[in-house]
Amino acid sequence: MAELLRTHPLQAWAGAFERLPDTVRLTAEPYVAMVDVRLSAVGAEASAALGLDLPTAANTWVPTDDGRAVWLGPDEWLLTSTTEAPEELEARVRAAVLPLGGSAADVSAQRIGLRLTGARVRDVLATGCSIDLHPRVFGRGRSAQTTLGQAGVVLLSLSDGGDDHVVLVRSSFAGYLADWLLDAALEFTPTTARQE
Amino acid sequence: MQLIPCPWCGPREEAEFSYGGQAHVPYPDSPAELSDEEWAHYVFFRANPKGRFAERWNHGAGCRRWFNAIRDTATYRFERVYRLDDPKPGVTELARSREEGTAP
Amino acid sequence: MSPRTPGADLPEHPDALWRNPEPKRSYDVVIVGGGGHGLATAHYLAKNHGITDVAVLEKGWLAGGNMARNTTIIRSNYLWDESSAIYEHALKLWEGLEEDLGYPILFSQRGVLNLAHTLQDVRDSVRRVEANKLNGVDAEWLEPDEVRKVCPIVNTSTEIRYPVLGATYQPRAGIAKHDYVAWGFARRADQAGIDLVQDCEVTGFTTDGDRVTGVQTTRGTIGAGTVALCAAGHTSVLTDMLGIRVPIQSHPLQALVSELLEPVHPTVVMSNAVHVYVSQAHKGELVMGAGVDSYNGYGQRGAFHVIERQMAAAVELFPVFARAHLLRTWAGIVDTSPDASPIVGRTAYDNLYLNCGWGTGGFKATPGIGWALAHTIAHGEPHPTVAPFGLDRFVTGALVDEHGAAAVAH
Amino acid sequence: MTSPFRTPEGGRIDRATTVEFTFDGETLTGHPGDTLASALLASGRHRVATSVRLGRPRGVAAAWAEDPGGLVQIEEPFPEPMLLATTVELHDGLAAHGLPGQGRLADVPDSARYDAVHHHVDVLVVGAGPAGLAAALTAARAGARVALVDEQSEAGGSLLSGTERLDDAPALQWVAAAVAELAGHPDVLHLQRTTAFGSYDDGFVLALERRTDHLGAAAPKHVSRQRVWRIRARSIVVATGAHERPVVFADNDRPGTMLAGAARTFLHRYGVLPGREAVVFTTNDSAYDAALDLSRAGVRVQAVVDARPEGSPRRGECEHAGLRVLSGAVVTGTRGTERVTHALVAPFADGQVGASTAIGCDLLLVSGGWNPAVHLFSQARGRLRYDEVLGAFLPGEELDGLAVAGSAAGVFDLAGCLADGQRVARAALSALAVPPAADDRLPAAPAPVVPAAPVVLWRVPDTSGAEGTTSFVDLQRDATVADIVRAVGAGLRSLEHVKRYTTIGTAHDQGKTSGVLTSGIVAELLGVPVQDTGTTTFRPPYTPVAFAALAGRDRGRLFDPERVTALHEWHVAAGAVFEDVGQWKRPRYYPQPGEDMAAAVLRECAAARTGVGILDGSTLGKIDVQGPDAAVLLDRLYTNLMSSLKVGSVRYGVMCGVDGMVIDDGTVLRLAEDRFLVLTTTGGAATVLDWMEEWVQTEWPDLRVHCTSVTEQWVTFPVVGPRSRDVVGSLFPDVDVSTEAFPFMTWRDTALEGVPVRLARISFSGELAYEVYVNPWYAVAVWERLLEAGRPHGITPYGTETMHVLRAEKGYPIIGQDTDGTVTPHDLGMAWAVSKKKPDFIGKRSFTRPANADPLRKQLVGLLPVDRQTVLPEGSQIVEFRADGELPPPPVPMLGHVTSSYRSAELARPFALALVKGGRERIGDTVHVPVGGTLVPVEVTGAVLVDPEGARRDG
Repeated sequence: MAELLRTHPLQAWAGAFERLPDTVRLTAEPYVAMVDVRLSAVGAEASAALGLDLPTAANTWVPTDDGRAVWLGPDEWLLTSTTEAPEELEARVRAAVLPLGGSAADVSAQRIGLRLTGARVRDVLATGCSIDLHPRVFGRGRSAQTTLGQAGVVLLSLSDGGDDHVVLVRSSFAGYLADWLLDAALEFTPTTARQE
Repeated sequence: MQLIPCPWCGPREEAEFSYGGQAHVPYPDSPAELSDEEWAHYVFFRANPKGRFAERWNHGAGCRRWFNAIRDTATYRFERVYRLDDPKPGVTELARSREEGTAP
Repeated sequence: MSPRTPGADLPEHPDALWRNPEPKRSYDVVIVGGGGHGLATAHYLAKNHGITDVAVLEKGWLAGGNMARNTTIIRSNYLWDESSAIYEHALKLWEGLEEDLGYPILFSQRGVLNLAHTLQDVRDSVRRVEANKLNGVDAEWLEPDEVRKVCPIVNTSTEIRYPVLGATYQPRAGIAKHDYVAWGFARRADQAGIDLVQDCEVTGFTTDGDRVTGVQTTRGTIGAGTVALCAAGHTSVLTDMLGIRVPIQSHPLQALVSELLEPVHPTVVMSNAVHVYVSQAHKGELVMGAGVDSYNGYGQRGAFHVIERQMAAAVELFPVFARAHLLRTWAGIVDTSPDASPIVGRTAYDNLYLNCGWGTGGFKATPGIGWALAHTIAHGEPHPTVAPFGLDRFVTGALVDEHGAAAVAH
Repeated sequence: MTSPFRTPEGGRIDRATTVEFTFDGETLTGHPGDTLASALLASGRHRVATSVRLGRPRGVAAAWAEDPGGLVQIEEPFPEPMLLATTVELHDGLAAHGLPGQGRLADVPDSARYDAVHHHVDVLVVGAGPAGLAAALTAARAGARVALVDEQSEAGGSLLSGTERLDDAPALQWVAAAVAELAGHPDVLHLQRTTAFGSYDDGFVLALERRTDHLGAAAPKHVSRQRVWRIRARSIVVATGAHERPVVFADNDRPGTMLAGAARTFLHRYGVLPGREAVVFTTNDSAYDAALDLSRAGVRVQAVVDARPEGSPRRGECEHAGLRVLSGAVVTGTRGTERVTHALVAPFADGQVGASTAIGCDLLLVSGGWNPAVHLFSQARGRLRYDEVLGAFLPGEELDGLAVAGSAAGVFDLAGCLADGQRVARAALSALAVPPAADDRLPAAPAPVVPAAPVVLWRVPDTSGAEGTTSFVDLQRDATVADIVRAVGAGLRSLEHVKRYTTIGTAHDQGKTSGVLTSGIVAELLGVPVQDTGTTTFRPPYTPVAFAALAGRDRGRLFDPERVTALHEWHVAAGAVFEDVGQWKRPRYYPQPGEDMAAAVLRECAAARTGVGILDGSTLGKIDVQGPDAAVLLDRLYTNLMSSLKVGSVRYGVMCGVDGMVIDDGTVLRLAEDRFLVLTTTGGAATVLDWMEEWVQTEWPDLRVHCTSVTEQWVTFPVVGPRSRDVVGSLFPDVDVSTEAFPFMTWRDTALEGVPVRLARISFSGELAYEVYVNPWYAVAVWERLLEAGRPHGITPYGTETMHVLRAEKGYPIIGQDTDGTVTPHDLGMAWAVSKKKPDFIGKRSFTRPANADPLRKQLVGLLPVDRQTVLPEGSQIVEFRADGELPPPPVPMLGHVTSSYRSAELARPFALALVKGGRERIGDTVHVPVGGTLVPVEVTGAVLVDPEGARRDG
């Protein structure tokens, strides 16, 4: 039989995203493998086992060879990989952290990623995000688990200009958040693209 | 809307947190040996002071960590937050941290 | 000149309300707390039992606590027998209270709708209505079109996030004017010779074995034959002075009011799922309550995001409210109990009576608890309506769990 | 329509453009820059409204939010109740009318947008008057992040109302330069038309920006009409100015009676003469500016009436300008009906009023001094101090992170306000460790004329014979001095009581002009210091805020998030009718053409019982529990034993609270020695994860276990019914689906096209069933493959309603439907799921409380209506059987209630589950259920009505 096709929770929103101006660009991030890593102590051992240094500073993320490592809590991280299959990533990471008393769970589909780029992105986020997004405070490498609108999100800053962010949101909330972002972006959307 | 200083994530808005009531009320070692009254006190009875109160908070919308706080229930002011494995700060210590301005 | 706006003003208060006496050395009965419950208890002590050597001690100004801060909803459509009994007894008293007090308390039996938005809401609502009927409490289940008949401005569109699937309706429920109620009780008590002592904060108690012998106050020590605590919100502060443990937590509860509006909302509407409860008071203002703030607090203020959520719910259910204006917000301190039911009765001290834990339900119970507590004090035996609400239920496990039963708060 | 009272030149209005509006049906004109009030005054119209209780004419008495007189209803562009004409910016097509006390809500929904924005700054400055601008400039120049908010349409504050000069040029030139300079700083947010209406903990200030109201019909639809700014400031400078205070005298409410400062505002800002002939009544020097300015503008100032015996040093100025100054005199009353025609003036000494003489005028200006606008300071719980000299309440203490500057702090001269603004800003900066800029110059203001001390006069003794019944304290409530006298006479001592007795301060303006007057008059009547009387509490909002503005964007479909599964689009396409379960949208049933719910559910049930059905069960909560102590944790949280569960197996479990009441249930899959997949109810997902985290973190940190939510990591499709084996077997040929190889309550991993799939023999229906778990990326594909594989067997998608029927027929409870927080596992007949082996688990101790041993506890049983017809309404109550079939009068003892009730295709009759007192003892009994008017006899049975021996689960 043919391979199984994947369907993205926001595929029905693609058209609406298309109509957005360059000042507020929304794009669904491609499918990536994600694993939730729990580890009480991160040291050389962990780095060696994982082949990367987990960020230990709160509210930060670091790029890895093929993804990102995001601080979620004092003993919790989100590891993403664009090259491994979800089950591969989980198996590899789990094998690496188990001996260190850690654990790892595949959460690839638990959240979806939305990329937000453009000069107005900060204004859009500020309509529903209570943390300070000023580039001096929330520049590249910063992250936050917080609330956007009424959805829990993990927010990553990808630039020092405050114009490039990734929002990770629970898949079941993706439609709500997409609607919410489109509504917030309305003010910056040219009349022709608006559906009022 | 208050700012609550999460020991891990730093100050965040009140709405990101959930309240856990009185802190330092351990689960009884052997409930079976408690009288109905003693058990009832564990299950239902909590201190409710007007003033300084050691209580539990959870940064539910953030790092999901539980932590303790000393908060004044009359002014709502957080005098101190501390991790679960930290001992309950004494009065003198709180006074000091206020002078030093290290209180949140 | 154009005629005055109907309903835009209130009946005048009498020219004489109460004396401002100096406290005596001692009283047969000392009631701590000059709110609705304390004043009602004083009134019924005098009226029903001829006990008038009574002082009501108030740390601030009479009825300045939750009595001045609540949304004045009166109803008795509670789920459990024990609850509906205590609130129905109160409701019957409300129905005759204006005459009893000789005071225009503006008790308006405009009915209360409790909306259901989910299938489980519907089950819980029907369960409550059926229980009410069997307990002799007027109650009916209304379908959405009937809801619209009772209150045309409720958004019964099936397109909203949580459509209205129906509602319970208690026609005899309604609202009253809180200051008028409190002052009516206060005036009667004062006329009966009971001393209402304001700016008199209790700072401690004098005890002798298992008896309380007096209360220490900012206006001196006052001897007492019997002491009743009616200090909603601050109960724990008092019981801590006596070393009595009560399962009470004090939380801020916020409310708000709009400007005066032409009549638009004929009844009282409450919704749990879309948290809102609202009525249009006598002058025309919309009066609404918000949710209880999650943390313990004695500050008589809550967080504004709770109000914002409340406004979202209000506009969702009542689209015409969009441009009504928030004029004033405030907060009271509700003392909540583990089973969302009151705690009334004796304590470790023989002559000390507890009356607390009413949470958000205190106002509607005012005459009922005043009557019952006066009876309990006079006879040294709990009045039947309060008997199930003793402290011991937390030990035996025989709770009267109103939130467990998903009954509507407020 | 002309504007006879418009000055030939001057003002901040755009005289080149004329806008048309209607008031009380009359068409009038004005200019951009006008408020409704200034345009009405320009047309000679003072009367705006009718008072609420007495129906007296009321007019514009002030120039902004403190006006107690000019309440209007907006009709166009959209009905809005009760606004002040003084705060409504004029625009083309505005239609309004005066109010008789109650506003009117639109009967159509408001289509305008509203939103909120979070903003973070080092320094928030409230008020763009001299002090505020000075503070903002000082902070901005130092490089701080600054927000400056001001409620007027343009910056300048009091400077907009006068003729002050700075650096020898009109002060407004400096204002323009300051605004331009601020605009040049990237980290400065400057908002006009923005009212800071509340100050809260930790530097949190809420401000309402009116973004499009002034544009009228031209307002763009996609821009929010109003915006709530949620400003978090490390430091706040309150420079909100002061409100002029009237003096109370008889008939002080006649239109044409106005605060002196307001007249100056109308003249200088709007180019409007509030009258032709004026009398000015004052207790202080500030009103002399109004008298002189109006006189210069051509108003005949008949007299300046100064309550102070020694008058003012500025008397000379007035006399030089030809104005008569009467020192030691007061206004005792007015004449006129729609508009003041005379001021009654009398000598005044030692509190005694002499004989009055009438002075003709159409404008009576009053100044009783100034009340600093301390609202935000007081809301931040700052203590107030009564100042005997000013007769006003001032900030009485320093607050952390909030400072008051300028006239809000009692500084009333221009130079002083500038300096004070800068001082306060510098203090704020140093607290934030931000050094001030090197060049921090402020303009030079002329040295102030030192004013003579004001006299504090709350009210003029009523010599009119009306005994204070026409001496209005709160115009909006028609509350008078007489009312206060009655209140105090009734025994009231507390200002809060007086407020409630008289309703003073409860109206639209929340006592902006009446509050302090009342404090003063009550203190006078009680013979106590004003400080002791104090003020009533200042509460947010400072000015009224529309409900919709606070609702913001949480409306309509954004009111509350809608959670959906990966199959949602498929369900919609299949015509599913949805049910709200928490925030989830779940298909309730899939009606086919012509089917109602009953028919659809009978069809879906029959399929699952006789063929094969399929459900989207993806909303079930899923928690990955990992670690060496995972089993220990589950043993402590579940009533039954989980540690004995074998890898590859599944066990049903019940969870209780410490009070021993059931809080959740579900199945647990043991994935490995150190790993479990815990399934919770849909509603319980978050609660159970939080529950686990709470215990692990706060009580058992020693446990080596981690809990992670994987609810959206797996979709779950139960394939249910005798034919399910064929369907699953054909789609997953590599799995031996025989009962022997794949027994009930076990799970197996497999794959489809290389995609991992987990199968579990779990049945919530009693039928042979396989739950299919897969990554949601492939949800649609796998679902469609299952439908394809099931087509030969007539596979039928079913919804929650059918799921409920199937489980109810088997007596499986739904937590939250068949339980209500007062039900134990034993009550549910699940003693078998309560471990006897474990020394303890959460809730165990509560099981031995006296109430738990009560034989009359409610227990879960089945009910069968004897008539085999009636579907008992869920929630129905149950009573003892009545031989006469009649319900006795209340109170009627209740035995319990119906928790679930359905039509059963399998039983060919309706049935129900119920919680009944001593229910298990009553099995076989007949009881009554009141339905509508009648008593329906029902037989009490065991909870399991279909396949009690469980023969079907293996097919």
